[in-house]
Amino acid sequence: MDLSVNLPRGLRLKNPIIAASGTFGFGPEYAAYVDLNQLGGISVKGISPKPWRGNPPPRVWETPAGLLNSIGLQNPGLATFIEEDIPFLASVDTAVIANIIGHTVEEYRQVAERLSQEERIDAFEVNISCPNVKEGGISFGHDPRQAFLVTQAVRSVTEKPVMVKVSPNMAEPWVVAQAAVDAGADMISAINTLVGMAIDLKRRRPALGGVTGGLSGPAVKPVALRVVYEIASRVSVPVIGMGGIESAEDVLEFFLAGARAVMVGTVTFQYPERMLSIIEEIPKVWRRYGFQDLPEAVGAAHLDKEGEPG
Amino acid sequence: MDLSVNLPRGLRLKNPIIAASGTFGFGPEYAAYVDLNQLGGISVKGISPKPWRGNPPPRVWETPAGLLNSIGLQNPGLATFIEEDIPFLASVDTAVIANIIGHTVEEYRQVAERLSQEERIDAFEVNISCPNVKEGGISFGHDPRQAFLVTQAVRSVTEKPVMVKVSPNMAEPWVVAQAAVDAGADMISAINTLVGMAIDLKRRRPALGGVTGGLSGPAVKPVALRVVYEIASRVSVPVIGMGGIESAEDVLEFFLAGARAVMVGTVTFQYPERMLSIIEEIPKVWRRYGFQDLPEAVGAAHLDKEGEPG
Amino acid sequence: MKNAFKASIVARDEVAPDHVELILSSPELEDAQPGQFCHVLTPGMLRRPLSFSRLDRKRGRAGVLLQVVGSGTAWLYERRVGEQLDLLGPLGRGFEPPDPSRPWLLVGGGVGIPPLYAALQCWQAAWDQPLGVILGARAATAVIMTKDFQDRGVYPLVTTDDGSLGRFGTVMGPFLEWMDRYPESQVMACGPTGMLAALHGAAKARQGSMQLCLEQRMGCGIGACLACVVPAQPIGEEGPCYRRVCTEGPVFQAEELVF
Amino acid sequence: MKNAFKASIVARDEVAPDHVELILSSPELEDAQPGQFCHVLTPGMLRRPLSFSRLDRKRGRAGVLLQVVGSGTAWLYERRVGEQLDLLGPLGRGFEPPDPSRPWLLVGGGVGIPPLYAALQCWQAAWDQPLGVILGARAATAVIMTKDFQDRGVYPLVTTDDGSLGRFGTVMGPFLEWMDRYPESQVMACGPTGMLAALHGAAKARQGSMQLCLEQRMGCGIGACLACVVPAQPIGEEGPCYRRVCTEGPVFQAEELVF
Ligand SMILES: Cc1cc2nc3c(=O)[nH]c(=O)nc-3n(C[C@H](O)[C@H](O)[C@H](O)COP(=O)(O)OP(=O)(O)OC[C@H]3O[C@@H](n4cnc5c(N)ncnc54)[C@H](O)[C@@H]3O)c2cc1C
Ligand SMILES: Cc1cc2nc3c(=O)[nH]c(=O)nc-3n(C[C@H](O)[C@H](O)[C@H](O)COP(=O)(O)OP(=O)(O)OC[C@H]3O[C@@H](n4cnc5c(N)ncnc54)[C@H](O)[C@@H]3O)c2cc1C
Ligand SMILES: Cc1cc2nc3c(=O)[nH]c(=O)nc-3n(C[C@H](O)[C@H](O)[C@H](O)COP(=O)(O)O)c2cc1C
Ligand SMILES: Cc1cc2nc3c(=O)[nH]c(=O)nc-3n(C[C@H](O)[C@H](O)[C@H](O)COP(=O)(O)O)c2cc1C
Ligand code: FES
Ligand code: FES
Repeated sequence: MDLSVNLPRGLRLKNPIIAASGTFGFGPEYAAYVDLNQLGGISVKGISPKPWRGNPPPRVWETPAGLLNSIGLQNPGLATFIEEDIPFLASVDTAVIANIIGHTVEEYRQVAERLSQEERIDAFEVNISCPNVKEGGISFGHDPRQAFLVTQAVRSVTEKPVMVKVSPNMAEPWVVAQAAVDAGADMISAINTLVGMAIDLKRRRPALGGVTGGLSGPAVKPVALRVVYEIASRVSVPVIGMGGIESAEDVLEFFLAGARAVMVGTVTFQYPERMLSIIEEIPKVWRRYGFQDLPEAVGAAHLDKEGEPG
Repeated sequence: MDLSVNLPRGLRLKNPIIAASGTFGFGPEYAAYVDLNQLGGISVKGISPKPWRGNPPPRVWETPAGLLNSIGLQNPGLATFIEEDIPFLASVDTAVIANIIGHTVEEYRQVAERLSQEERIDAFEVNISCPNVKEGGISFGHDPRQAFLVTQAVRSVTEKPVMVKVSPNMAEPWVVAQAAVDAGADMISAINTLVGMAIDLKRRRPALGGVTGGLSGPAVKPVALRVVYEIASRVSVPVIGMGGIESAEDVLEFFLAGARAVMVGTVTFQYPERMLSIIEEIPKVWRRYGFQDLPEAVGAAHLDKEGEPG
Repeated sequence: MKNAFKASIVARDEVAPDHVELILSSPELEDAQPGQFCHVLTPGMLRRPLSFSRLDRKRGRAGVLLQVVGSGTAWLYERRVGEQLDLLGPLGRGFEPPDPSRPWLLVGGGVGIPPLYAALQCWQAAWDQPLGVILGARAATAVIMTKDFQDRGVYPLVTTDDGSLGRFGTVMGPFLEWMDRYPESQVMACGPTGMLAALHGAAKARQGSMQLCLEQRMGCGIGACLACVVPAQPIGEEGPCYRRVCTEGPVFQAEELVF
Repeated sequence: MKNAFKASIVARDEVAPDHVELILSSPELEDAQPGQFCHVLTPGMLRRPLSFSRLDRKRGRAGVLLQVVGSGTAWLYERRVGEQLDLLGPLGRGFEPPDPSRPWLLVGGGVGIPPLYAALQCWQAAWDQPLGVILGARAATAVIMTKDFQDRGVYPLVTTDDGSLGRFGTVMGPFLEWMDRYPESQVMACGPTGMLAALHGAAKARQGSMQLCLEQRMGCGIGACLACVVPAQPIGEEGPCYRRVCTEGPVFQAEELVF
């Protein structure tokens, strides 16, 4: 089965499995555990113009079938990324997606403009949906007008494919997705984490240093599928789905909901090699449910499609 | 330890454990499994003026540590409730909370007005947050203005305590909570279910007859705790917390986040008797974490409170 | 309380590939009726409903015969003699006893067969009217309980979708033949929705009574959550009304249902 | 790949109430260093980091000694000889070898003791400078590995918070006494944050070097997620910078850290 995925502006993935931003560092960290050349792509940790310090620890907490994190987008900044990480990434044969963040529209533009000159960057993922920081995160992501402006700023400085990453923490995420598309986004990725919190009973305090955090992992899969389903049925551009994917069956669920590729995050912490076994399983699982190729499954569960084949 | 809870307008619970609406029928169903007299209260299935038919099946679907449901507020209507269920409830010594729903503000008012005459009804829970129906649910719950009007209508016809149940499916649930309080709500209950969906791979269709459904169970606990924490730190009235509670430790987490009582739903399907064992465990668990009585724990994890006692 | 209890597994039999029958023992099972079910705790978020496959009420024993289709049934398949299961039950409305003055036909498909066997076991004694059993399955490997029927002197007519055992095709052929011969038959049927819908359609045009034992995804299993509904009579303005499989069923009279 | 592997449990010892030491065997453990850790798969959403308690590098063996504090350690406690654990490792920056020309002090609290024992085991041979070991615990029942130290001819000074064994109070008393006597000591310490903060504070005013082995909640365990950070030098405008325990630690020089 041909696992490659063709996306807008010539973005071609070997297969539909992309390492999700923030869970896979800048690439080298997992290289001892996963043959990076076998991945469909890597979305690197969010990059801002200057280094960000991030939130106070503790930064992770287990919840039932889920993970809360409050990393707060710590990153070494654009210059260090170019100097230290792009050379490494240049040695890897997979699509590299630069996840970009900023405090202001101008900061997003800066990062995109500079990285647009880097051959090694294949696409941008504009993160306007991180619940762990006020600026550069949810404030852009919950306001269609802001989402439009950020996307427009990035679009204006690059010819590379641009995806905008949407937050599930609002009533109608598709409105923000549509605003991004209106401003020139080539794709939508969804979802970022759900806002949540835990209490450390022993300390009588919020468990995370950042008080609230972002919930990811299998627990959020139903929320993610619904957001992907709704966006896919409303916007005209490809959707990259994520949220709690653990298996090739989960990938198929996202495809049936309308995704054309997926990202895999939290499960990598438990099983670093899981993305590779998912890639291996896809043909078998697709055939088990009667699909002959990847595109056939895209959106197949939408109610305007023909169903109940068996 | 004194487990009783005193809430506004003389509402007194034997203990802080209330059966959550929609998971406990109208009372008699679980009477063979649980001594209802031992519960803090029962919030009955949502009641509308006329019978509601509900959504097409399948209506439930398992997800990781969660449950999706799309019951669609099926209920036999006000008259049948009064005729068939209130007589049974009259034989039970626990607080009875009437969960009310309607297509219009006027319908909410009707149910509240009529049930206000029933001695057996101790309080109202105004459900403006069910994700499974358009009217009578989320359309009121996502708009502070509508939430205000519904609450005001109910308030105008009853002297009984009124709580308003808030949806987590928006960026700022506390705005709706505040609108309800402004309109006279005595308490806020939170959360209702998160909107989610699953795909039935075999049928290539949304798993639920209602396409999307409401996610409950342990998976949503982090989201619920955060909503309770935020509302408790912003509104002046008591908060009744719920979402994924399975144990007395979970109850304590909700208390530390600011709840004064809790509701328990999904876990009852697995363990009908669980609410009783939670009630039994509370004193032990409270003491284990250094709390001498129920009120001491309320809001103790808020950052303006003194922490790290140990 | 009375209806929530632990039952010991006293026997375990792998009756076909991926099918196992467990015999459970506990005093609460003395009340079980054919067509009723129990709601079994498994590691998932919901219990699993399983019909009784055979009853030994005097000794407080009942069987459940299950096919592995997902996580819960896979877990149950691994249970061994001596372990306990956590049950709610007996639950639901079972079959109405058959009228001894009229012919009786049992039609079962796949794991719908077990409750029919329980019915036979319960009401066969001194039956002197015509009695037929038609069992359908996907393939020979999924045909279950034929020997149990035979041991009671009843020889089921078997059909398989792929013709690998018995007659090729569905149960509908033999069903219509039987009904032509014994039009006043009382029918009890349990199996996949497609089969029940076909029987229901065929029954409309005929005399005789038909009881259908249904499946639906369940939450509570005891009538509280309204998850397990199926479309039923009366049909109102908005369409059929919804009735609960767990308490108003799982056995319904065909004329109560809408397919 | 090389750093993700399964290791067999070849020995299991309940060393104190709720404490167990498991000896693991796998060729990948030949590289393990004192102060390094492995990230162990358990049924939860995250792996559990555990320091090596002893090393037998030639045979590819290493111990982990854990206290049951929650779901993951409870699960690990139940593992038996012959079972396998799924590990990432050896991970992190271990202790710098001690300078053989200066006194050496090991200070351990609770389950911070195991990596110090591994350090002793590794570098004790032919040590001729003063060598001290101070072990603290809540109570007598949580004092671990004293016999292991004694078997190597090193007699730990034990303190307990409740005075139920050894000296009453924390490790700080004996620590300050030792440092007064051997001011140039190189210190290696591991234990609860409160203890490390106190040592760190006391160390500032003194000569000598101090290595601290830290704990922090981890995600990946390999440097990718930035979960496991602790406040460190340099202190900028916004406060200390954050460094990763899993890769830049768990062992830090005291002067790198900010408490
Ligand atoms: C009244 C009744 C009696 C039944 N009797 C039998 C029997 O005797 N033998 C037998 O093998 N099966 C029987 N079933 C079907 C059986 O309940 C399901 O096969 C089983 O629940 C599947 O669980 P799982 O975890 O293996 O599958 P999964 O697909 O992993 O289950 C996921 C969820 O879907 C539910 N589910 C999946 N399939 C069904 C189904 N067909 N009906 C209802 N819920 C389902 C599960 O209970 C669970 O909540 C009966 C169902 C009902 C409603
Ligand atoms: C580098 C390092 C080395 C360690 N070495 C040892 C050792 O040798 N022996 C030992 O008994 N313990 C050690 N710990 C602590 C040990 O990791 C925790 O006790 C363990 O993770 C608790 O898991 P749990 O599931 O039982 O607890 P839970 O509280 O149920 O765990 C929930 C989550 O919190 C994390 N967590 C809880 N406590 C800690 C902690 N103190 N440090 C880091 N994460 C924590 C868990 O890993 C898990 O992700 C070490 C920790 C680190 C960071
Ligand atoms: C520890 C952690 C850090 C994350 N950091 C980022 C980030 O920097 N940028 C971003 O767009 N998403 C970030 N995310 C969100 C993930 O990319 C992904 O959207 C989310 O985790 C859901 O997928 P999952 O359930 O497979 O993890 C982070 C998630 C985790 C768990
Ligand atoms: C099957 C089901 C039906 C529900 N019906 C209602 C309802 O009628 N009215 C309502 O306010 N909430 C309803 N809820 C939401 C619960 O009352 C509760 O808010 C939610 O399930 C979270 O709590 P839990 O995780 O303990 O179940 C329903 C939940 C479930 C699972
Ligand atoms: S399963 Fe709850 S009403 Fe039938
Ligand atoms: S645990 Fe992920 S960076 Fe340290």
